[in-house]
Amino acid sequence: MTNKETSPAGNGKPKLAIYWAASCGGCEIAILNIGDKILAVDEAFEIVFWPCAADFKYEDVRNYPDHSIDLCLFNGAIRSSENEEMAHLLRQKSKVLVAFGSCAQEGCIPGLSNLTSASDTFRAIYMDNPSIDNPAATLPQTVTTVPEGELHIPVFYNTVRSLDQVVPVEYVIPGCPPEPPQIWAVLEAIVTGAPLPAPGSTVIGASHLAVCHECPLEKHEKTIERFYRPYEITPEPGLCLLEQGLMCMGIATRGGCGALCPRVGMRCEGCYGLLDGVEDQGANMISAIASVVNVGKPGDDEAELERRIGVAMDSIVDPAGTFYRFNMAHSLLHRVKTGNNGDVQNRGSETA
Amino acid sequence: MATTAATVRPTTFFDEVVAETPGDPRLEACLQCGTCGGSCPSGADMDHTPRAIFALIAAGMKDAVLRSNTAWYCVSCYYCMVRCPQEIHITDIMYALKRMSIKAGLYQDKTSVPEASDFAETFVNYVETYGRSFELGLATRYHLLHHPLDMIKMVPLGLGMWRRKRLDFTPRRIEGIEQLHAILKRAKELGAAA
Amino acid sequence: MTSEPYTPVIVGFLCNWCSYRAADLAGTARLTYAPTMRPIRVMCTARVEPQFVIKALREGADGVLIAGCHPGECHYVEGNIKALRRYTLLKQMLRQFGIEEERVQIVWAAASESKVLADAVDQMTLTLQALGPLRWRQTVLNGHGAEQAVRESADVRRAALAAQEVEGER
Amino acid sequence: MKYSYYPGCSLERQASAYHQSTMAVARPLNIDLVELEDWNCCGAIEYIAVDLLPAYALISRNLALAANQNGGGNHQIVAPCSACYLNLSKADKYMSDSPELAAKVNTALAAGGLSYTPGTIRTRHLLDVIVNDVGLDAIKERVTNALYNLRVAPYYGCVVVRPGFDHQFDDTEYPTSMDKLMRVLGATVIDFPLKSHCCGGHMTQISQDVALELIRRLLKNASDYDADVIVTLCPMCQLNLDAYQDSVNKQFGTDYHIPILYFTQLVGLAFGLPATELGIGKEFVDARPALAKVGATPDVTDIPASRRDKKALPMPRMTREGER
Amino acid sequence: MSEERVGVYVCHCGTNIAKTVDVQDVATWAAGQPHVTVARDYKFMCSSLGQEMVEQDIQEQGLTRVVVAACSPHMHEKTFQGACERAGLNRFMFEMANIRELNSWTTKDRESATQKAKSMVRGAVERVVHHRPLDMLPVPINPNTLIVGGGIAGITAALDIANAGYHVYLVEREPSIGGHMAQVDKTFPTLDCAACILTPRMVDVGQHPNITLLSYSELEQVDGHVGNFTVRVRKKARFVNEALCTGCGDCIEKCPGKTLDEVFEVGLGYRKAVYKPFPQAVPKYPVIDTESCIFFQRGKCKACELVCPTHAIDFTQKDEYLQLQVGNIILATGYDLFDARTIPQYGYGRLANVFTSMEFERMVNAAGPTDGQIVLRDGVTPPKSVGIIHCVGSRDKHYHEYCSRVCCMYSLKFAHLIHERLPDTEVYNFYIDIRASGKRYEEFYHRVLEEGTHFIRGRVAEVTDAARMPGEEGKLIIQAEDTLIGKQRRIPVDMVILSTGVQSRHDSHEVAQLFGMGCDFNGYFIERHPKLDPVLTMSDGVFIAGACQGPMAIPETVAQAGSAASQVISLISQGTLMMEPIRARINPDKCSGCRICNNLCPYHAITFHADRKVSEVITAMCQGCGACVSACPSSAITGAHFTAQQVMSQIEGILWDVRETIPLMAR
Repeated sequence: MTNKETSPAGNGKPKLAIYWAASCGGCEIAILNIGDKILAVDEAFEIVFWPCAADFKYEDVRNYPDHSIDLCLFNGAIRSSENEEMAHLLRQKSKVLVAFGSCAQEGCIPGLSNLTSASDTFRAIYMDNPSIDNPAATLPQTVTTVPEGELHIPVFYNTVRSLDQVVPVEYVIPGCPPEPPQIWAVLEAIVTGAPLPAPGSTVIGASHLAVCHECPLEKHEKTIERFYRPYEITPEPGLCLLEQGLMCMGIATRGGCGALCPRVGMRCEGCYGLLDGVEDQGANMISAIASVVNVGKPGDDEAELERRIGVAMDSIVDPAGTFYRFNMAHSLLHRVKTGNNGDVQNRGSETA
Repeated sequence: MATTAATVRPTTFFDEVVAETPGDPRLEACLQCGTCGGSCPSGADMDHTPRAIFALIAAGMKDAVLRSNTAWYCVSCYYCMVRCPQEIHITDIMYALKRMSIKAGLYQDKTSVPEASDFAETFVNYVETYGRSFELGLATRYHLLHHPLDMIKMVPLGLGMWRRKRLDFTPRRIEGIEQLHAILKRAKELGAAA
Repeated sequence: MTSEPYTPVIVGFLCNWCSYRAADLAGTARLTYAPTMRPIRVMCTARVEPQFVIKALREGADGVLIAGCHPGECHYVEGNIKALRRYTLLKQMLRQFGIEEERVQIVWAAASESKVLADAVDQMTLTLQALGPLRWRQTVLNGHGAEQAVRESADVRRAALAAQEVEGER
Repeated sequence: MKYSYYPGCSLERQASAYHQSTMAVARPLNIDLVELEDWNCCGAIEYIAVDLLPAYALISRNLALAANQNGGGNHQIVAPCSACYLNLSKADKYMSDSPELAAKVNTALAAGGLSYTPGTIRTRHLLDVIVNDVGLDAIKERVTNALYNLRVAPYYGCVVVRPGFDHQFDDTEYPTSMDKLMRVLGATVIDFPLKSHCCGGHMTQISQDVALELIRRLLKNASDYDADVIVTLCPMCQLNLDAYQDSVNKQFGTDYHIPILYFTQLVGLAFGLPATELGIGKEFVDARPALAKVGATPDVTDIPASRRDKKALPMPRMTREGER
Repeated sequence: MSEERVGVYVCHCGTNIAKTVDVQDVATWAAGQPHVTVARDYKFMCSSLGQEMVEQDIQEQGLTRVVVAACSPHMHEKTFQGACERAGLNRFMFEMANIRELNSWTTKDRESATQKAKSMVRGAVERVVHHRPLDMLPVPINPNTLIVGGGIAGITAALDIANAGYHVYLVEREPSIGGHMAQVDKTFPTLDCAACILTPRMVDVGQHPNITLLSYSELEQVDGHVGNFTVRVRKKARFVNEALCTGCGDCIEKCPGKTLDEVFEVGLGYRKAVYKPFPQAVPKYPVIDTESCIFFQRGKCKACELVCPTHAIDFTQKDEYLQLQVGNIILATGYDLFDARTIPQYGYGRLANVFTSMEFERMVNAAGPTDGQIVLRDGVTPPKSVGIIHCVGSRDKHYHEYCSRVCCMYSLKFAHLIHERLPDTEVYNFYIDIRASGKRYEEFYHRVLEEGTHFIRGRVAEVTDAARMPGEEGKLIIQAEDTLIGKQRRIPVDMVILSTGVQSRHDSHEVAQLFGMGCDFNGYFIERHPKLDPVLTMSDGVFIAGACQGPMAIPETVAQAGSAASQVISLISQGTLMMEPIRARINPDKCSGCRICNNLCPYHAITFHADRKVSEVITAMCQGCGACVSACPSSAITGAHFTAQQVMSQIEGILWDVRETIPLMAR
């Protein structure tokens, strides 16, 4: 990519847009967390759209010529019709569109609501919530008629999608949120005109190896008898958390974060997402984890074998929410099964 | 699914016996080793040993099988069943043969043992009427029918039972007898429909 | 919940040493069974990655059958036990996705047990017919539909108000 | 320990001694037996011979009642009669194995407003409960009047050990639970070769000649081993060996006088309970002369001196489980 | 990928496929599928004309991949791989769709079968375009061989290999080689004296310069792979210095510690605490059994030390461990005898005069506990009648469903020996079927018939001492149905012999695991192919011979041992071996060093490099199961020829129809 093209405003600096769709806002803070370097960013770019920091209207963007934005950092998942509309709009206006952070990359925490439906979500938020008093059962309506005319608000979709499931993106910067040094490294590369890898949902600002590679904890051959939730045990310091029965996702998660969590005894939750060549992070995790659960050996009675393995696996609470905490919307299954009307069907004894 | 008309094997007597036995009796696995016949407490008194009965079933000799006293002489000791190297459900097959022989009416043949089936049917009658069995009634009714001359031999035994307070003179009826009747009636209808 | 009769599609992962041979033998012995299972040969059930199973479901299979040697008879000593561990955990997770337990099955069929394998396919076919088609792509592709979301939020409101009315009448 | 109790028709009258002694020993053994309300006959071995489905429906009414009585939980029902034990456990097993059969039976039960899920009720035989749930150690503690010098032939009969549906608790050919129990009571236990052979069952009614021969074999074998009593766990076995002993003697010109007691009666005696509370005296062959042989101390002269001849070949070691 | 040129060939297999699958339709349809350059159907693809068609297309049409839809790959995969190779295409650029065994033979529904065939073809096409050329792997072979088990199988194989000029380590658990054959008196049907034919071979083994005999030793650990195994052997302490011992036997004579011999004499005789299992033992050195040795138990005695003329007794000896390097391994671990106590109704252990067949073998053996006298358990009375019960523990689902194959013949041999030694004694054989299907076996059966043995066709129900009738008192009564007359019979006899079957070694599962092989249900080692490769196993370089593979008699055991030996010799003489390249490989650039895979390999083929923090698969040890490939959370491990991409593409391919027909519901 070249960043020397002229912009509509004509001051010669490349144009930068930053947008916040369905996400918590942490990504915006992460950008600010690059510290003094933010001045260098301001120096290098002309900011043409950043609703969180400066007053721009969607209309402004609509008025920009196509491909006039040189770099757009898009954080947040696609949850509503507004998110989707903005994704299309920014795609149309940007030369380089970057899925910034886990929500845009893979759905992240908002994606977990794919384990339920829009109506169930509404029910939980507006009706069954103990802190809500809603006698009129008022729910967000897309169209409301008032004396002044019709009001429209965005449609709340049933399924959360990642940015690249809606529009093509050039690059992906993973993380929940991306680590500031990594953000700066990417921006610096762009500012200095360093060559970037070939575009096409290409991950930048992260490692190509799993978190384990960066993790200083000592690792051995793994045999796990059962799993613990973090509150159940105090991990031995210096020792691989997974070996101690904590469901550390580091083995199946892209590095680049510097293994910040395991370093301080917290299991990796997988926010940097899946590695190259992996189609489904959760499925890989299941395969790896189940392989080293040390239950059952040749010669065991078949029924007893199945029972004992079942018991061991039962110590893993909420596998879907654990293995797909960040990757749900980007996983092969994408969401919970729905009927023809979009409702979630009987889900057996789901526990979480 | 569209299938070409397959040739359907006609139902044999063997199939009938298997169908009448609950579960999979594994009858086809019989290797004619004779463990059943050797183990049977009343084997010496049977027209055919269980093994021979299985050979007759395989040969389709329905009449010979259902007229035989073999099933009726089965004492339900289950030795054959636990010893059978092929794990054939022999005792269950014997019960099935009893039922089939009653249905076919072949047990009435004078050369066989009508007593056994009548004893069973008399017993069933009492259970169906009262919900519980009634020993005195069973013994007298059954013996009057079949061994009227032996009745006199039964007297000391009966008296002995009575003296030792081991005999009721009236049958006991359960409270839910109507419920039981309804259940049995439905079961019989289902059985007949099958 | 049974819909129109349909022919289910099962993806079968067969281990090279036992179950593929059992399937070969089923053919050689001319055992007739439902033509619903589309086989994929793997060297061992331990090569069946959970993502293969998920992929098959996502791409339109109504069920997945994993078939291998009996535990203790694996040609690779205990590959099938690893497969069983993964399968057990995978099933627990699939339950959370609303995928019925019966849609993913594991069966042990030794090279001589052609009948076991054929019966497993027949049985699974019947089960899947009773469950109805899975059509996962439909779930994913339609799940976010806008119209539907609109309709649903209206439904939720209507139901809630109806419930309140009932409450009020008491 | 709490169980549903299914006495069965025999224990109501014919085998009331079994019922009485069961109740008498249940208390000191801490077994709480709650009789199943309004139970019906299990059909013995006759009903199944006449009609299949009604026979299973008949049995299942009891299982359904037991499941209801226990609030639908996973519960156990104790049957002292071998035939009842067999029928209840067999019906449950076959219905578990065949959903089709279970469905039909449930359709029938529905006519009486009942239903039963196979596997809900576990049927136990009284001997199993006493030996394995209470345990021999606990029983030993209770023994006050040990049955020293009484030579007992433990007789199991058929269907408690065979075919051994899901809950088999002893060997199908060579059971030993009652042997061990009797040893704990202080009795001298005969290694009774015919311990699990047939007593003739219903053949006493159908073909007495066949039945008497089967009974004779048992009496002869027990007598060959100088048994003082035959101890049994089934009302049918007791009746055949006891009430028909006279007929055997007449038919074969023999002179057997071997009393036939229930194992619960001997447990009661060893616990020091009075004979009348245990129904002793209801037997045809008077047990008093045999029971009079019970001594206060074990008779040491009775132990055979087993010096083997030097030339004799060694016997194989019995290391099978249960023989220790 | 679109530049790949795939040829698809649909076989009619005469009418085997064409009857149920519309092969022409499949071929026409296939021609229109992605990547497919040419698609044809043909009567017999496996014929030389069919193969030539493939070769011609590869050369003329420039095919880069080939798919043949025909029979099972187990039938003809190698055939077509050969055709590809002849035409210059790597053999792994080929994929087979099994539309016969897995399709046309299993249904009559032509429409469904055709649809299924299309799916399988499409799956194969999608898969084959991702295939990569692979080369066979050469592995050098260490010329030393390990043989485990010194019975007749191990002895035969050891001599064959040693005579070919290669070195053999023969490991035997017991103090002497010889195995079960050394216990036996006569061999059927020739009635050769077993010792007379066996002991010369044993002596040869003991003296052969190319054989290192490690008796009283056990295998502890096996590492490595074909061509290069490292084996750890524990040589148990004999407490006799082999370098000094002359085998004179003075120590045995003077030893005061006597104990039941439960191994060689199967509990029917006694031995000393310092002992040789039998006089002709090889090696000739005795061992001290610490369990029964008075010195080891009570601290006093040392009678043997006192009498030993060469001071060879050494109470301080410890177990020794040896590391051996070998290229091939033959397992000849033999069998155990069925435990007759398992069947209580036959009375063994309870009824004194019930004997097992091996007890009887020892009894009739002139060197056995009774000096060859056939007597009852009292040690003096010869039986007037003997019942021999066949199939004890065999042909029974409760014990072993299989036929043990040797019992009929040795039972006939027993009948003959009884007639020979006790001419007035009646012998009854109770059998289900007489299985006499070897050379001169049937003739032997006839001879025993002519000698007057009673044959009763009926499996014995029970053996009892409970007399029922006069004439039964004091006897053992054998109750059975005589199925030929359909009557129950009770035969009173003095002695009962239980013809117990054979079963796999009690520790066969552990041994199998040590070698990374499989055992079948019954605990017998699984051969690579029961008909065509009976002595090969799934572990390259590990062979099996004799009854550890399944019940067999001496002639077959010797034949198998010879076969295993010749397999080993041919491998050694090749020097190197070409192996299938279906192996796992770890990409060091993707491995994060998480160590999930490290203990997943049943062949211990994965090592971890602590310095570089990456794991590596030792290619030669890998068997290609794919367990580690599936487990790698980084997808850093690829399983050659079964890559995730290949399988995932195949999944998409076989689901081509359902993928495309699922309607997209309107938004």
